[in-house]
Amino acid sequence: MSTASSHSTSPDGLAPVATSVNPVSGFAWRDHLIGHVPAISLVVLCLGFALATDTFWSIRNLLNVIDQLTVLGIMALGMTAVIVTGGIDLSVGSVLALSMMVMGWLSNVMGLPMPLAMMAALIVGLACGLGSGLLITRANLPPFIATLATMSIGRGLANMVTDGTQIVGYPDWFSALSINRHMGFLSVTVLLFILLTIAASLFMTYRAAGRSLYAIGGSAEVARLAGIPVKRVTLWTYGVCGMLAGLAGVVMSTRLDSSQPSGGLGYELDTIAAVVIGGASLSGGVGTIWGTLMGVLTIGVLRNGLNLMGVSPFVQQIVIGAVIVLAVALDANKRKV
Amino acid sequence: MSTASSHSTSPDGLAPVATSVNPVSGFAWRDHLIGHVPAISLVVLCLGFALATDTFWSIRNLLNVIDQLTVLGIMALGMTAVIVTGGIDLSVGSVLALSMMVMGWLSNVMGLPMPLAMMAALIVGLACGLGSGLLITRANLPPFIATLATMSIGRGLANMVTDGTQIVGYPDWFSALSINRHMGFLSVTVLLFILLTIAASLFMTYRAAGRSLYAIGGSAEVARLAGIPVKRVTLWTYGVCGMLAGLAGVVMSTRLDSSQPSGGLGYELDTIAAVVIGGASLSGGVGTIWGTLMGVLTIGVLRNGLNLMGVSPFVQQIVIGAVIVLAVALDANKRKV
Amino acid sequence: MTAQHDGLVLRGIGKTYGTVNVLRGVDLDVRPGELVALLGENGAGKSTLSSVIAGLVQPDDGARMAWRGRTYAPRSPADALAAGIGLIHQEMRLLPELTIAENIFIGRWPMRGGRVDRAAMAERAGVQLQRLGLQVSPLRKVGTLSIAQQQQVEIAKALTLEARLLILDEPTAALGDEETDRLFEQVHRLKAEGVSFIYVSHRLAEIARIADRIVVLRDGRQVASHDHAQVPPAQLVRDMVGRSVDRLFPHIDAPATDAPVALRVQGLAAPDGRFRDISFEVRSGEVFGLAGIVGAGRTEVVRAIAGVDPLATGTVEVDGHAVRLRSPADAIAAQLVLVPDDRKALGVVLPHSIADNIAYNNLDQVAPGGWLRPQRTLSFAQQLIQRLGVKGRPQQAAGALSGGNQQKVVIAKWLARSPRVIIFDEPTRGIDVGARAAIYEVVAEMARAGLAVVVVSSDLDEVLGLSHRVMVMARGRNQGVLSREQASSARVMELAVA
Amino acid sequence: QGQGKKIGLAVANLQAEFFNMIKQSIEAYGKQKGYTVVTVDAKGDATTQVNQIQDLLTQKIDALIYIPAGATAAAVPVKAARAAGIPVVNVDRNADGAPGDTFIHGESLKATRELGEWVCKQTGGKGNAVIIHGQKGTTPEIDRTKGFMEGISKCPGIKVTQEQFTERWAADEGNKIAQDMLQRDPSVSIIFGQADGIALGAAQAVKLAKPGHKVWVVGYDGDIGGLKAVQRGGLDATVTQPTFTMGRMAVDAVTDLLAGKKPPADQPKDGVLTTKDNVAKFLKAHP
Ligand SMILES: Nc1ncnc2c1ncn2[C@@H]1O[C@H](COP(=O)(O)OP(=O)(O)OP(=O)(O)O)[C@@H](O)[C@H]1O
Ligand SMILES: Nc1ncnc2c1ncn2[C@@H]1O[C@H](COP(=O)(O)OP(=O)(O)OP(=O)(O)O)[C@@H](O)[C@H]1O
Ligand SMILES: [Mg+2]
Ligand SMILES: [Mg+2]
Repeated sequence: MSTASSHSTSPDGLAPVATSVNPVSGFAWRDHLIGHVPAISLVVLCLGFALATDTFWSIRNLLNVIDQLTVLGIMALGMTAVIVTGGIDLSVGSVLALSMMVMGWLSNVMGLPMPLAMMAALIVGLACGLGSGLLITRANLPPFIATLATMSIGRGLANMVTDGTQIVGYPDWFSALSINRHMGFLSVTVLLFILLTIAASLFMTYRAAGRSLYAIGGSAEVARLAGIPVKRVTLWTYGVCGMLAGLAGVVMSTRLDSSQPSGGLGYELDTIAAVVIGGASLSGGVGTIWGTLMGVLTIGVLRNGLNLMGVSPFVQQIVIGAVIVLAVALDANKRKV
Repeated sequence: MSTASSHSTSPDGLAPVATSVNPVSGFAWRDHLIGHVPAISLVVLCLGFALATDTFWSIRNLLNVIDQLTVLGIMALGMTAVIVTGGIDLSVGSVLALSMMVMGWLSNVMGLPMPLAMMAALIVGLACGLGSGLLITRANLPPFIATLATMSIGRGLANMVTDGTQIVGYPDWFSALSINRHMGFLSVTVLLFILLTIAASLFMTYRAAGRSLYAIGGSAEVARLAGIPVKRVTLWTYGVCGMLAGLAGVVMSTRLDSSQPSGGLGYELDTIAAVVIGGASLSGGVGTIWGTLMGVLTIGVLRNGLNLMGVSPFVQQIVIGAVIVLAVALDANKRKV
Repeated sequence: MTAQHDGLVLRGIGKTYGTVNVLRGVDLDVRPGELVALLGENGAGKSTLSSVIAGLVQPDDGARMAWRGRTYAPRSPADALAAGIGLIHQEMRLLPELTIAENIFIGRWPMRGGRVDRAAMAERAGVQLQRLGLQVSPLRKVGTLSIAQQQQVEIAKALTLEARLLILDEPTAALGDEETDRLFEQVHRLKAEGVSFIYVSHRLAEIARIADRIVVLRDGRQVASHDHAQVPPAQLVRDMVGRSVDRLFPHIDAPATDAPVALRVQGLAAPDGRFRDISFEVRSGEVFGLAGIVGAGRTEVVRAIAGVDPLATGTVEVDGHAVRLRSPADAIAAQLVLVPDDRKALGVVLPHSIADNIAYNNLDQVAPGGWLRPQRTLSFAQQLIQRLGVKGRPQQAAGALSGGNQQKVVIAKWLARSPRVIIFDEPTRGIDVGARAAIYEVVAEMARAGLAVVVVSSDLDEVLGLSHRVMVMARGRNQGVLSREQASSARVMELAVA
Repeated sequence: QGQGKKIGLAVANLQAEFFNMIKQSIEAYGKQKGYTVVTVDAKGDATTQVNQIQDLLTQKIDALIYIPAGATAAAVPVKAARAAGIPVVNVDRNADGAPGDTFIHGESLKATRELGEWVCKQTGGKGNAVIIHGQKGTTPEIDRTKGFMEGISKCPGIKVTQEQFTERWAADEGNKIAQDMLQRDPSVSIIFGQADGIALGAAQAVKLAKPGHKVWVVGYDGDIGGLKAVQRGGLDATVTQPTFTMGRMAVDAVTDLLAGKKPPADQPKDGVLTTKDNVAKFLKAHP
């Protein structure tokens, strides 16, 4: 998908061989493989499902998978940036819900034109993110707590917009954004997700601001010493993460053709899991968009494959837990294997 | 309650004035107050509710509050230890559910005597905790991910025990454990919670093993070089945290007089919030049982008081988020105030 | 303020933390192209002054600064950098997960067409590393480098800042002579271009070679200023510590020829091949030195001996008993301890108190029967820090100490274990002359008490001055063991670069 | 008649439209009748609910309307209220050991049977059906499955080919599961989502899959979103639960109990099969 950054855990996107810890390995191919654990886990998973079911391996289903993960994927892009700075954002699920409720309320209750309401959803998301960011950079709250509070407040507000009821009745073109597959495969939402992924990858790899996220995550103090405006960059990272959650809310609304105040409940953990499966470290300074894409695909493929196999949700919970362990353990221990 | 440790953020439980980074302040009383931010927040909250309602400030209601927070409180003890080592345990809610389901299944389906089934619940909790601990110490998974996996797997198993249905029909003495208030105020479960809190406080403050938790949280590598068996201590910390979650499951069963596979959903965030409100730091090395007790009481009083005031559920979410922000921000910025 | 020159002018710089005056009315002038050496005991305020100049720390009211003829009041490091003032911090500040190149250009990435120009970045970093004699790829992750190599990266970073004033806070603390020479070449080159320097070091020999002027701080006050570098070291020492230190290296009697072997190391090899065939013996009462140039593998060897890193092959015996090394705890149980080189990462928990830090190593002593006695912990710590002359109280957070005082705390916590074998890795990194003498005295005391002492140091004088015998290492191999009589600097260097 | 008396309302989970509508009805009608209604939301957690009911009792409420949280109803809250001498009106679920003074609930067995029969008739008695269940093991999930199966059992030509459970009765779950079911077997022609949210999500998946034949999508609950969808043809049918009536019945039961009258122990309210034909009136005034 993105040719810009092509290596998982190496934050600089350069050849993993060059950054090898072990100077005398001799097995270049092994080192090369090792740099791609998340991608390899994903391939193994796909192979498994392709063998276990006869419906998994078809263009149509793979399109379904991509379609299903647009919401998670869009949120994971922002979450990657946040996690690379050494933070975490627990509020994305609530912000998603609040944004889509505000959008629905503005368009269906206040009568605002839909495109303006969609903009408003993004602005709400941005505001929530900036709120968390201010708590973190100005009030010195740990990100976990600041975003936990935003999560609670955001959910409360999302419910208050319509006193807890859903909003239905969007124009047809709105729901068509995620349903009409142009050129046989590209819905607008999927296209949006692909473009955002490429942009995010380029940003994180090649823009100075993107690189400074890695510096901040590696050590905020070092970054400050190097003249990077740590607080400002951090603030906007949460802002963008919130805005992407707002966008994910809009996408979810088009997919469901409705706005639900309970939407996105528990998505924060899925999103974080996807980013970490992709090789990012919660202590900051490590992680790539490419890796996150692998992580998002892993979770998407897993859910899709298990559904195709008709596995009960209880067993699905167990399998998903196990796959998270395996994928991350392989990545964490790759140098020792 | 506990006279053993009486200061919040100071990791050594000694006088906070003495461990102040700022060596000579001159305002001894101010420094003294500063060491007790969590306790002060709690007192302010109580005063507020006592003025706002005429039902809050009664023995009966305060007993209710304590009664209501036994489950959260017991889990928070283990979580404090985990957080002090620099870890996190997202699985406590699921482990609680799995333990109580196994207990119910063993006693009501397999016909095991209740006391044995209760023991089994503790063992299940211990096993889950050790499982997470092994993933962290042997497979080198970050605690967030290891316990996220345990959380998912535990919930799946809890549901599978009875295919998602609850278990009812415990002996009368069992539910009496939390309902009968001996000497007019002490139910067995509340007594248990008080004793455990005192024991945990003594352990964390005065036992060599307890102190080593602080060393590990401060820097695992420094601790290892100091000859502390870091992996073993970490493993057992998660084990104990899991066992306490199992015990919390038993307590929840006595309170509900039933076992619910969906029990404890989302409790992990409440528990972590309580510990952090109590002054612990998620980066490890800081936190006390006394502080955690204050945090647990804060959350308990808040929920209780808002219910007594008849605040609408959606607004409650907002208020709770705001109070978390305030309490932690005061603590984080106390030196600057 | 009337500036007679175009450089840096400081007047009345004060800094208080709470009620502690760390700096009191310091005046300092640094002219263009001039190198001013800043000397002083541990905790004298050198790093704090550097931080004030670099915008990291805000001075108290009343401080006035001017730079290049204009009033200068940096609010953040970014301001200082923008004004052309760069600092390399005493405690190394690099990002282990990023490459050397990226660490060097952090915050000032070379751009081309809106993208970070990685090729240019690697190339420029490579050139700078070459100049400093560091033969590693600029694409390597910094986390895989040794302390000394990291320090060189830090220097490379400073040299590419294109600053007009560079503050180097103990740049050579982890470096050997070779690397120091390379650094000085670069300093001379930049000075010729008019760059000014403030240079902080505890190595007086270096100062004599490179300084144009010397300023000495004591307790945050400027106590002496010399307009040239040719000041007798004894004079400088007197300025710094307020008394004379007559003898740096104490006399330590050679162990009796029949003294028992306390530490025997045979055929050690590392799993990754960084060292192999390491064998030596240290007698009870003997001080055994390990010399070599940076990257020779000395740190790895002693880490392995102390059970910190795994071994591929080889045995370690203490008092004739083989030690099974699975963790540092095993070595400690065999009364073999290592005082590590990286105090920040391995030595102390910075936010915790000194007393706590000392207790972590000595839980069996401060917590008899597993029950901690707070009073005992405090008095235990008090005794130790008095013995080593740490400037601080037991309840103080280790992070609030100056670098040198932290190092003393690290040594103190290991001293208390009353070991049979003690290994010091760079024991005086960043330690002032007075304290250095005190630490050497501690080493001597331990040897006299019959301990086997191993000293690893990049300071050749230190190894030669203390040791009865010196083993020289190069590229992970033993190049030969020299007795005190054989061990001249020339001979050691000859083996070290062989 | 309320004369400022206080009703405590313990709701299972306000994130579910069904409970939320009952809550709104009780609050509105209660106010109209002169009661103060204090609402608490357990967010689906039984322990939280026990705590909240304790707090309601501390507040000296005069009556409790109890919508149990958790997989099935817990007995403890009823016992606690009894001990405090307060009448209890159970809504939606009743605990085995400790029933409320009266029990008002939607009758899902009969209504889902009708729904099944309707599907049977409309489809000509043929087709591959799939069921997207609610949260596994919960009372409504079990009843709705049973009723629907009974309904379609009269048409042997209809086979249930796939079943899957959601965790939260949520629309996004229904959407993904339906998408995967259609992928597995494009010949699916009947989808029963056990809540309107689930069914709506599934209907979107059908739009996306464009299977080329008519797919009948039916739901349950009759919440506003579901009814609107039935009107516009997004859903083919649903069962409207008389949530507003149930809310009013609960308040009336409270009035009776406070007046010393004893309402019937069991007050089932049948859900009404809702199709395009009769949806308009439900949308105008929700039952
Ligand atoms: N944040 C702080 N709070 C309180 N005291 C501090 C703080 N930072 C430094 N100090 C104190 O300031 C004094 C000067 O410290 P500084 O680091 O400047 O010394 P130094 O001259 O660089 O010593 P060294 O040679 O050991 O590096 C020390 O006594 C130290 O304890
Ligand atoms: N496996 C490891 N884990 C962590 N740190 C390591 C590891 N291996 C080596 N190091 C670090 O790398 C450094 C080894 O340095 P180097 O290879 O330069 O050997 P040296 O001869 O001891 O160097 P110096 O002369 O600086 O002491 C040490 O600082 C050590 O802490
Ligand atoms: Mg210093
Ligand atoms: Mg070394």
